[in-house]
This record gives sequence, structure tokens and C-alpha cells, in this order.
Amino acid sequence: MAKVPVQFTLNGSEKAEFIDSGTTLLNALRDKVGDTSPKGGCHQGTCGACSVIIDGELRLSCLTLAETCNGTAITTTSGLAEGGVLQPLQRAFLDTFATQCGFCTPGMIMAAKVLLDHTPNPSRDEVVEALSGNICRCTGYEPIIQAVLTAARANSQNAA
Amino acid sequence: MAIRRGRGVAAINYPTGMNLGGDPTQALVHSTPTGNFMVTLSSVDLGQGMKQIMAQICAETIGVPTDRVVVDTADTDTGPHCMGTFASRGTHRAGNAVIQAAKEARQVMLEVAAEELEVNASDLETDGQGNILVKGAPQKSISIFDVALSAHFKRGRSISGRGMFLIPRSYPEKETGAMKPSTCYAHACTVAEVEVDDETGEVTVLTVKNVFEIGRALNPKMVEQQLVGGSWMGISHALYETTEPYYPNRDHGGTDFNQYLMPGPGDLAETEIIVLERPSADGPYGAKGPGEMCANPQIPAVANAVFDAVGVRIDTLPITPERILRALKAQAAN
Amino acid sequence: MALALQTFATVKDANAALKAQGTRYLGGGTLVVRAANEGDVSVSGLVRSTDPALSAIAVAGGKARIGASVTMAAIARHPGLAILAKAARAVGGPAIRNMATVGGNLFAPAPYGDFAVALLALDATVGTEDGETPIGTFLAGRDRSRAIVTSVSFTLPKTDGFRFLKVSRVKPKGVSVLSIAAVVEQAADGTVSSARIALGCMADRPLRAKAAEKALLGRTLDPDGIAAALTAATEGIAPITDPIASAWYRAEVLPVHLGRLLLS
Amino acid sequence: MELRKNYFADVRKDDLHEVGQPRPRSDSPGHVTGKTAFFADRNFPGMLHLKMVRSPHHHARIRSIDTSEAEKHPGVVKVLTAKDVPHNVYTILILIQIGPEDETVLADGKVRWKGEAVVAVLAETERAAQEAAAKVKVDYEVLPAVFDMEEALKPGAPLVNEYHGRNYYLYDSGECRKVRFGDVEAGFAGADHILEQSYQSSPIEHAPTETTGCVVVPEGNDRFTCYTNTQAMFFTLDNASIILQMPGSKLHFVGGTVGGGFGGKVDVIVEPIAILGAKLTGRPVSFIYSREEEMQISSPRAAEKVVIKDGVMKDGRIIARKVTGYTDAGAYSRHSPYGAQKGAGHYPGPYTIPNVWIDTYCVYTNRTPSSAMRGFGVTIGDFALEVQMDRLARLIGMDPLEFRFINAYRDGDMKAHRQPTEGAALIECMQEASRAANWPVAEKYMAMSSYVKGA
Repeated sequence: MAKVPVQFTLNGSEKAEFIDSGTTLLNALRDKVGDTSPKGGCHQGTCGACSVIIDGELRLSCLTLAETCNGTAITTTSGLAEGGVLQPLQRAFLDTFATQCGFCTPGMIMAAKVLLDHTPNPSRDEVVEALSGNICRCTGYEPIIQAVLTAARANSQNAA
Repeated sequence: MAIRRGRGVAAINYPTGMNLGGDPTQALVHSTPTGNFMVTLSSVDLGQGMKQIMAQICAETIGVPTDRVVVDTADTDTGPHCMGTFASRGTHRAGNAVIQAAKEARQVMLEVAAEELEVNASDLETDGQGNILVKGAPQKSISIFDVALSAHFKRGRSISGRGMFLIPRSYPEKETGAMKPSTCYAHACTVAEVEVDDETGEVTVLTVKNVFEIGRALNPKMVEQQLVGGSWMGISHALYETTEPYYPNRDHGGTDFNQYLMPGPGDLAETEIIVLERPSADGPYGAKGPGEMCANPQIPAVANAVFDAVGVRIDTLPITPERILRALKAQAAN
Repeated sequence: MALALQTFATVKDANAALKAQGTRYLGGGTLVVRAANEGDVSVSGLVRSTDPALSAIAVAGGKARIGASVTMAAIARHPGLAILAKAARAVGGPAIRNMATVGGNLFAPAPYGDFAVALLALDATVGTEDGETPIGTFLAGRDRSRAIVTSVSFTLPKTDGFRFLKVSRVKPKGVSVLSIAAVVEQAADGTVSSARIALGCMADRPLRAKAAEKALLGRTLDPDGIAAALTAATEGIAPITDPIASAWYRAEVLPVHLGRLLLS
Repeated sequence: MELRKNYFADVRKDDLHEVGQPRPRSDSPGHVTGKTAFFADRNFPGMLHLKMVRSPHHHARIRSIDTSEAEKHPGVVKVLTAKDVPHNVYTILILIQIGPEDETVLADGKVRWKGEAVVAVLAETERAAQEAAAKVKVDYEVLPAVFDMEEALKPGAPLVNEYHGRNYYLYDSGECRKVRFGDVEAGFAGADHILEQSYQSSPIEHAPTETTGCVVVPEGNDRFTCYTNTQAMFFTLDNASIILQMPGSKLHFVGGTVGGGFGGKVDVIVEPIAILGAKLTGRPVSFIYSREEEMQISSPRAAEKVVIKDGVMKDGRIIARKVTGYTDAGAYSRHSPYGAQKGAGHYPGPYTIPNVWIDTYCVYTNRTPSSAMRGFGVTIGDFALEVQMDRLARLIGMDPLEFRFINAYRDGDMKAHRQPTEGAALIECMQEASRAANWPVAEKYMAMSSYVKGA
């Protein structure tokens, strides 16, 4: 089976792998690179658990072929905490009890991060829209919405 | 077009634990050499927070802060038998097993402390901060850290305990059905307020006010998680969910999260949760199982609210816009 | 056969590679990668082109040309296409919109393809290496279409002339119960001078509501004026039945939603 | 959330230190950093992927299975059929003596629902397994199928499951679980009004974000480690032991971190066949349901039909209630016989009614086997009961909330299944709901208590 090279930065560090052509980014990250923070909840693009950030844009890694990501910068939830210190967004998920089973959490955090990167003080409707591609079956969404709004408030206080 | 508003109420109860009992759970508790406590189980955390709650129960029983307790669970090479996480049984069954095991461990701990302090074990108490004190003479004390070291290296004692909880199985009497399904019941009452679009049959749930009686809220924030998520699922069951939308016809079953309908983050009802606590006689610190019942009362409450709004009864779940619209058309035809 | 991706700089080379059996064009991946993930073993080769023209948006002289690889997110944020932002945002959640392309949307079976409904109402033309095809003709023949779609082009409607509505069970992101796009122009006296109405989920692909369009001509956009159009809206439709809604329901509420859109 | 401590303060000591405190969850930091290890986050060199060939028919005889082309497909390591499974006919509740064994791990001679597992393919990659699965040839003779519970119970209906020999589960009490309390017919005869109504649901999926699955690793010492998201560790291990005719001591299950369960992960479906694959190949095996399988193949909450007949007095007392419940088990039992009889223990709801008659049936049809889900045996029943309560209240012109107070059970009241009520709190929940929802009821109801009068 023909292997193709892929090279990208993952959470700031260079990665290069040989993969089977046609491998999804999700499988490449999980099985080759060893970053299991993106989750395979559906492999259909309908749950958002595999969400990652590619060059600043939210993407579904289950529908993205790894070889189309050559030269990109990829961010995953496992790369957010620096030196073991949680980012305000992660902290907010803890403080608002926004995680239950935790399976959707990394994808939710990716979706929320992209929102806050572009819109530091989002309205509730903007938060709802930003999370709309991510399924949670445990929480009923409200604690997650509150987590993102809490993180936004923390961001704006830090900025001020 | 008219948006019509209505409200409905429902009240329910729900048994804690496997129906008819007969569902054992065991726990082991032991101290490490420096006085941390390990709870060993084979119970499963589905996201409801089993590990955290068992740590708090163990900590409460032994008399140490929760962060001194580690829960090792769901490894069949180490954990003793648990029937499983279902039927609102996890906290009740495993919690009782942990209490029993922790009490036994605590007793050994106090005995070792008594030897160190040269008093009777019955004269000792824990301060909840990691120390054992002589009742009425708190200046005379020893840390659990030192007690554990002493037990391990000086006195050869195992600060440990075994716990087992079993509700004996009830067998229904064939002709009368006399039986004991459960030893304790949680309760709930929900009032739902909806708007119904009488041209499309679309329902918006405006508010749900849920009152739950759950015995004891062992961790109020985690109870809230369960109850809020459960209330959402109840509304979801009422209005959205099925794998067979044309039951009993098998066609058109959804195969993804686009087709399997559940309320999105833009469909949330304003949700109020109120918790009452009537401790159950056999619950761990009085707790009952809230995990399942919290998703039940919203379904009939929403159904009754839809009737209140537009005067049609939908007796088939889910209460889809199509079912409402068909009923409204039938109502208009009569 | 394992799945393999071939990338070409030009559309021409990609078109040539697509002639091989079992190959499909890879746009945003939301359709073909999903199919492969779900075990559709009929797809063994994926082909894509990185030609920059495919990702270009050109708006000038009241006309727009959108490259086939342009994503829904790119349309939604393009200042010259503000009129279409609502239709572009109707597709998927944020991540899907960063991936789903204009070209792909033309091939999405109902209940998907909401943006194609908008394009049908805009009377767009679909560009391939073989030339331009009216969108209606293109959609009718899309199952046999093999040439890579390179662009869609259309005349931009007046700001208040374009209306779009997507009805979903789940909010804010859910697939369509139905979608409606309408380009309605009114004369100085308020009467309708021209109307194009396109419907989603009223067949397996976007459909023009020609009887309703005709019934709207010369009428005013008020309850009495649109009544005939609403009655005519269901002519010729064959709504889909799926897990979201039945054909019966879709047909029942089409006039209701069309009426609300026209009166909005 | 608000805790209303004023209720039941006399029976509760609020003297706890760790319990009752909103301590942070110990698992949350792992979730927000993506470090929590779910079963599928473990990857092993040489791991094989298992894909199932499934029945395209609702009910069919299998004339023959030809796996020769699939076995030759590049990357395929093993193809399993019924003959490879040591104890192929099983039922999970056999562990608590609820039989008969009625389900096949891999179909043997017959399929009874569309989607039933027939052949398991193990290959180096998911893609190779999918391609090979498409090459398995199964020759079916399609049989008449039955989907409607009432049709299934009629004489002459197609027989769904030969291991039962009839389209319903046979309890020791007969064709249904029964509860008989008082004299229901006398109650109806004396009632001011009779109301009979039927309620229906269709199957509901748990839809956890993490699909059902496991990863099995041979440890090289004749033991197998199974990383799983089962909701019940030993229940699954012990059933796997029976199916594989392998001592339980050879099995090591590791789990307990599950991406949502809701009752959907208590069937023992993926583990036995994956362990068998690992045993026969000596390789790690991953068997993870696709989302499509999770939605349509994994057991849903059963469809139910509930018929309630009530006799009610003008003053609001319900004096007779007859409930007939039907649970659509699909083609196999799994947990459904248990769920159906849980309904019998739950009816007539949290109300004290002197004359009660309950029959609950577990019915077999040619659909995806149903099983446990959050609220098992009760959720749909509560929908039926509480809509019926609303109807009854309106029938006699009474406020629906006040009507419930009149009938609410209280400590000491005898339930239909002949247990005295203990620890009741329905009245207090309704009182608080009355306040919270601004739904006033008469003062006498606000003055009621669940406690035994005078106690």
C-alpha cells in the first residue's frame, strides 16, 4: 500500500509521518501521531467530537484527509494547557461543571476557542451558534454555554 | 397564524436500584502507608461522576478530606464485583458498600491511633482535616499520616475494610404480583410551559420547572448536572427522539446526529431545578438514585401543556409537529 | 482497493484522472469522505484540484462568480455576497461551513443542499471545463455529471429582492424540513414584476415553484395578493420522506412557510 | 439549582463535611485537556479491525454462506461464522436465571431482524475489512416478518423466535406479569366515570457520543485484556466467559471511563466476538460500532403500548385502575423481559388506588432487539399515566394538580404490589412545584404531608 508523507505543526511542534493515502486527519492524529484528544464520535461530520483548528479555522478531522493538511498549523485540545496550566476556557469548563462523560469536551473546547479567538465577548446567541455543530448527550448544553460565557468574561477581565 | 401557549404538570416516582433487587456491589478500602485511602471497585463511571461521589462518601465515612481518597475502579483483576451501572443503582449500591468498607477501615485506624495515644478507640474522633483527636481533649491528637505509618511499619496492622451491599432478591407472587420492586423511591414534579404554532405544529418549550426529591444531594453541583441534563433529555424524548419515525414501519430510521433529532443549544427551555431531600432509610447518607427519574416527568408535562395550548391530545411519542398538525386538522374537520 | 487521493494543479488534469472507475472528486469532504468512512467501497480513488481559480470569488458589475471550492464560511463573510450570507450560514455548523463547498452543495441530496436552493432561485449558471449550464438543467442531470464543476455565476439581486428561509427541527443547526429561496422584484406600484422561487426537500433536489411564481405576477405582497401563489406552491412537488419529516408534512407546511417568507 | 432545606428538616441531620459539598469533579481536568483515556484511545501494534456482515432482511432463512472471496481479500486475517463461536446461542440474563437462551452471536441458519450479525471479518485495516465484508455472499430465503405487536400476538402470525415458540415471553405467571389488588371490576362498577385510553411510543436510542466498542489484547499467557465501555464489568466478563466457553480467569476487563451510557452499553455484544477474534488470530482486535450501527443496530429503548382504564369518582378519587402494557422486545430478549415486569411493579404510579389490575407483556417482533435505557420499564409508563391523570382531572372538571394531591400516595399506604409506602415525598414535590410555577392549589393541599397521620 502506497504511503504518502504528511508534515504539519501540531500544537506548535513539527510532525512528519508516512500514512496511507486517504487516511483521515483524525486517524492520523490518533493512530500515528498519538494525540487522542480529538474523538471519533461519528466519522460522519455530525457530532463535532473530532473538531480541531487548522490554520485558525474550526474543522472536522474525521472528514479531512491528512495529506491535504501539509504545511498547516493544527491545534488540538491536548495542546492548550501550557506547562500544565489550564487556559481560562478549560478552567471555565471545570468551574461551571460543564463536563460529564467528557467525550464531547475536547471538540466543544475547540469550537469555543475559535469563537473566543475571533469574538472575545460573544453574545449568548453567538455562543449557541458556535457550539451548534457539536453534540452533547449528557449536559443539556446549558452548562457548556455558561462555561464559554464565563471564559469570555475572564478573558475580558484579563484584557482590562 | 397563531402561537398558542399552554402549561402542563406531571408528578412521578422512581425506584432506586435494580428491579426486585438481587444486585450486589462490593467495595474494598485500604490505606496507603502515608494515610491516603484507596477505594477499589469494579463499578463504571458513565459520566455521572461515580468516581467523585465514591471518593466523597469514603472521605466522609473515614473522616478525611476528599482529596486524600483515590478511587480505582473498573478493572476486574483488582476490583471486587459490582452488578453494573444502571437502574439508578450506582450511588446507592456502591455507596453503601463503600461506607461499610470505610467504616471497617476507620475502626482499624482508630484502634491504631488509640494505641499510639494510649486511650480507648471509642474516645477518638476525626476532625475531617486529617487528624484524630481525643474527644473533649483536642490538644491530644495524632495525624492520620502518622497513624498510617505506625500501622504499616510498627504495628503490622492493615487499615482496610470490606464492603458488600445486597438487597435480597424479591420474586413476584405469580397470581397477585406481590413483590418488593425497590427499597426506596425518588420523586419529581414538573410544570412545563409551551408555545404551539397552530399552522405548523411546531412546539417551543418555554420553561420547565422541576422539583426533584432525591434523598440526599451528595454533591449538589453534580446532582445539578444530572438533573439539568436529564430535564433536557426528557424534553427531547417528548418532542424529538425515535429510531423509527414511522413505527411500526421500519423505514427511514436515522443513522446520524442530523437525522436522529434532539434539541440543539438553540432549543433550550428556561430550566429551573429545585431539590428536596428526604433521606432514604437504606441510602448512603440518605441518597436515592436521581439519574433516571430526572428525565421522566418532562415528557407527560410537555404532552399535557401541548393539550392545554391547542386542545389536541397526542398519545403517541414523540409529539412531532406532524402529529400535532394532523390532530389539529382532524379537530378542525369535526 | 485502498482509498487513494490524487492532487492536480489544473482542473483539466483532474478531469482526466476522474475518468478512472471508482474515482470521485474531493471537494470539502463532507460527502465523499463521509461515504468512505461509512464503508462505501465503491469509492476507491479521490481526485482534487488545487487550481486557485476554484477558490476565487469575483463580484463586479452586479454579477458574482464563485469558484466551486469556495466554502460556505467564505461566502458568509464576503462583503460583496452579504445578501447570500443567510443561505450560506444555513449549511451545517461552523466546522462544516469551513469545509463544505459551493460545488459540493450542488450534489447534496435532499434534505441537504440548501445553498443550491438559493442558487436555483438566483438562476445561476454552473461552470465546467465544457462551458456554462443553466442550474436547472445542471441539477436535473447531476447524477450523470462527470465534469468537475469550476464555478457558479449569477446576477446579484437587489438587496431587498432576495429572501431565504430554512426550516429545521433542531436549532440553530439542523437539516431541512424544507428551505425556500425567492427572488422577487416589485414594480413601483408594489406589484410583483418577476418572481423566481426555489424549494428544498420538495423533491430529491432543488425545485422551482413555477406555478407559484406565475401566480404572484402582478400581485401585491399581502395576504390576499399571495393567496393564489400559496395554493399553487404545491403543484408539481414530490416532497421527500425521511427521519425529519414525512412528505405529507412537508407539503402541508410549504404554503405556510412560503406565505411567511413572502410577507416578511 | 436550589436546595430547599425546609422540607423534611426533621428527618435529616445536616452535619456532613465531605458529602453534601460541591467538590470539583476529579475527572474534569482530564476531560478539558483531552487526556482522559477512553477505551478507543488505546492503540496497539498489529491491531486488527472487526467489521460485521449484517442481514439486509427482517426475517430470512440462511441457505448458505460463502466467505471464500472475503478470505482471499488482501489484508483479511480471519473470517468468523456461527460455527466458530463455542456457545453461540446465549441470553445475557441467564446469569440471574432468566432464560431461555434465545439469541445467536452470529446468525446460524436464520436471521430475525434487519441488521443482525451474520459474519465477522477481521482485517489489517478498517477499509480492508469493509471491502472484504462486501464480498461475503449470503444466500437468503426471505420469510414473512411481523413488526406490529398486536399482529405478532395474533394466531397465525409469523413466529419470530423459535427458542420461545411464541411471540411473547412466558413468565412463571403465564403470558404476562400480573398484579391483582382489590377488585377492579367492582371498582369500575362503582365509579362515576370510566376512562380508557391507549398510549404508544416508538424506539428511542441512547445516542451516547461515544459508540459501543472494545479493544482486546492477547497478553501472551492465554489471558486476554478487554478494554471496554460496558456499563457492567463482571456481567459482561461472565457472559463472555459463557459464550466463549473460556474460564473467567482468562479474561481481564478494563473500563469504567465511558462516553455516555444511558443504558445502551449493558448488552454483551461487542466483547465476546472481539475476544474470540483475538484468541483465534493472536492479535489485538478492535470492534467499535460505527455511528450508523449505534443508531440502528445497538438496542434502543423499546417501543411500548400502554392501555389504561380508570374508574374515577366526581370527588376526584380514582377507585379502580387497569393497566395493560406491551413492550416491543424486537427479535430477542436481552433485558426486555425484565423491563416489562419492572412496569408491573411501577403501575399504577405514585397513587393510592384500592382496586388495581396490571398485565405487562414482553412481545417479540422482527426488529432490532430493544433493551435497557434510562428509566427502563417506567419512562413510557409515566408518560401514559400522567397524561391519563390530566385527562381524568379535566373529565371531572378538577385542577390537574389538585387531582394528583387527592390521589397521591403517602407513608403507610398499601401499594398494588402489596408493599406499604415508605419515604414518600410526592406531595412535597407538588407543593413546591405549585409555588415555583405559580400554580396555586387549595390551602388544604398545601397543608398535606407524606408522613403518616398522627405519627
